[in-house]
Amino acid sequence: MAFASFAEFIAMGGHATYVWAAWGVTSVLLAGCVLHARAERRQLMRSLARRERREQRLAARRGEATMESHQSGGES
Amino acid sequence: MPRGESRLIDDARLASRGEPRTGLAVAVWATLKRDLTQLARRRGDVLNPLVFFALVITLFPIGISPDPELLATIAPGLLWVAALLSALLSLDSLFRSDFDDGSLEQLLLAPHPLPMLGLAKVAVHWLLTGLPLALMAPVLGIMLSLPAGSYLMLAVSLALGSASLSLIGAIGAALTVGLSRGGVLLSLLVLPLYIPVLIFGAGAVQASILGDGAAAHLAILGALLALALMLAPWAIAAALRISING
Amino acid sequence: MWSFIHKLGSPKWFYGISARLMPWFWVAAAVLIAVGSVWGLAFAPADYQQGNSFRIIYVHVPAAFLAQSIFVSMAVAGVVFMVWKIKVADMAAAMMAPLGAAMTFIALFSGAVWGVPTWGTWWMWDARLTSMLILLFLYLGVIALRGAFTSRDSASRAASVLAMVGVINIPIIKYSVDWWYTLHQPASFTITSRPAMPTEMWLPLLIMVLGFYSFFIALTLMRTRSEILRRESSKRWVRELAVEER
Amino acid sequence: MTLRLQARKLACERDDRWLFEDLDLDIGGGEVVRVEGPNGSGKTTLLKILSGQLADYHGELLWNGEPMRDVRQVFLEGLLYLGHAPGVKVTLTPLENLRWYQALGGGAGGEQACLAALDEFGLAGFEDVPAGQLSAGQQRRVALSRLALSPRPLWVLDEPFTAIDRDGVAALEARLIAHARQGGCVLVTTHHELAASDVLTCIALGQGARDA
Repeated sequence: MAFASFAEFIAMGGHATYVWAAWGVTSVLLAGCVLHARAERRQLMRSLARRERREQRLAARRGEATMESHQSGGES
Repeated sequence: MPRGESRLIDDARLASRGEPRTGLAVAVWATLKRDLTQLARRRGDVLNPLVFFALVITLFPIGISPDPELLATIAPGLLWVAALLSALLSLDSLFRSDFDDGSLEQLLLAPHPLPMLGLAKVAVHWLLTGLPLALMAPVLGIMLSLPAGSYLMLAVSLALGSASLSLIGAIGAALTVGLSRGGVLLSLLVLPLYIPVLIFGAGAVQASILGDGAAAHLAILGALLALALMLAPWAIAAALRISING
Repeated sequence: MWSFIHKLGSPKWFYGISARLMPWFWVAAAVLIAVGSVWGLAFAPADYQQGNSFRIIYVHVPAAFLAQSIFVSMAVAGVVFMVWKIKVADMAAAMMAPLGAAMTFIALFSGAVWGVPTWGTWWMWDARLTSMLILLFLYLGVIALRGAFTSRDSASRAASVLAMVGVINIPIIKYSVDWWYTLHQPASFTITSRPAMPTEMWLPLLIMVLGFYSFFIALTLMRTRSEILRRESSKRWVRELAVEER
Repeated sequence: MTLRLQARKLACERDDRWLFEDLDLDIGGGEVVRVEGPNGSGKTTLLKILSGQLADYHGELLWNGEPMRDVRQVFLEGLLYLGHAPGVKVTLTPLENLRWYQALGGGAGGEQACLAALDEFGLAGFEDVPAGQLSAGQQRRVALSRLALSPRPLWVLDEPFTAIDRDGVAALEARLIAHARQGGCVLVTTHHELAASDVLTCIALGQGARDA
């Protein structure tokens, strides 16, 4: 262990601000990339499912429309 | 006069007699919101001027020399010129997309004073270009080893100055919106008008470095802004009418 | 060999195979980065000249390596897409660019911070940092270009061409910047040209580099899968998938 | 007095060619006026003049008996002009486009009115799709749905039927006639043969102006 105590480890021999700034930005950006990727996938799945439902609803409505025109005998 | 007819005319009369004051505020706010949502969806248009600003700043140390003392002396003027050019970059698209899809024509036909609606569009341009540039300038100041104590003044002078830059630039944008390749012409028209703002903007930062009052420079920048706020909207409205109706 | 490339090219097949590979890379990345960080931060000896600020190397060097290799792999994916028309390659290239930009920013920021104790300022026009900054602008250019097109197909082709042009320019930029740097600062200390490091210093560095690379592969696989779903959303296999995975 | 648009001795010159000369018009409520003429005969220019957009014309324009210049604000509040370009922003959704037009026209009616207008023009289900992904016909329908939105007596429509499918054309024609029956006035240029009806009158350009 290169440091005698945990406090000394945090102090980093006086360079604490620089070391933790660099490591902090790195971990924030890496974690950010991961969270963004997961959020992107979740949002994508939701919008695909919503689109699928809308398509089925429209198809159903179009199905009814063609049904009505046949029943009313309108041979357009 | 059939009953239906009077109802329609009453609606129209009602619309015109009803509170024109808030009608205008609603229209200006709606135009502001519309442009903000639009630019939020096309982040490229907002980020490009900022990346251009950083790029131009990077070129100078490479072109001239990375020596901090030399850079410190030219930093204020350099930052201001680069910010000014970046603001100019995004001016061309101010009215262009509205002109192309016909909504500028509809804006002219709105029953509201056109200068106020023009002002809404310029405000969006300032919010999404002038302000970010002003906030980013101090970071680039570090790269040019700008002397301490002038970073806040740099941001304040840029925020104040970029408002009049947007107003003046919008006049040029309105004049050249009808032309197919109006971009270069726009900068030729507008850059001479930018010189006073540049002088006092860079002067303010310089003054804050030397320690004596930068307040005088800021006051003049404020006066220029007030003047632009009073005159530019009418010039923009006139220029738009000329560009649209040929 | 030929059929293998085209099989790899089919999004559906790639989607399946990547599902099996991805977890391994995630685990490898997590383990390697965790071990490397603890070792580099706590157990590796401090540098006799720079003291503990030297530990930033365990983040700066992997990020710098990755920044350059992501650009190269983006260009290779561009070639694969343009020559063999494999859409998955372009999807991967599109997803790599932001991570590459992030890695370049990490390398830039950590490099600048690392130099503060020695140079006393937050930014120094050092040769490596300047090349890294220019690389960041190259990344932003590719991302902005891909975002500027409405039709996805032309966006992919344009971004691939720019990536290829960029990758050829990276060594050119690197050597010209080095030459420029020695011109202006002939004999001064550059942080990263180091005498050979003792094993207990570079071993954690090697682990961190491997960790960063597996992180890159895992994240790219994951985002490419999303891009496949986004681009193939009209295909039946995607619609069935969407309904299944509620 | 009902709405009345009069033009006296209207003439317009475009790059030293007279598009039309001493044209007299007297258009009141309850009329659908179709402007006919070959391409380049100045139909769009006439519409722009009558909607107060162009200033370089000869002759006099009156709105409800008063010169246009003096009552421009009131005239614009009663006018709905649709030009060649639909005026729909491609990055925004149809709903957002309509909300903006609604606000420009005084903001009455709120979101419900917009949704109803979009539904009436066959855009149900597409309210939140960016207009860029819609077809040209659908984008035209977004512009046309403004007709159902604001109570404007005077409609000036330049080629409103372009890119509209067969059912859409029939529905739009019916709507124009209904608007005229309610006392409004429609000024329209189109190459589509409008069905003859009691409210329809025509103005022919290009072979010397004929009195309305």
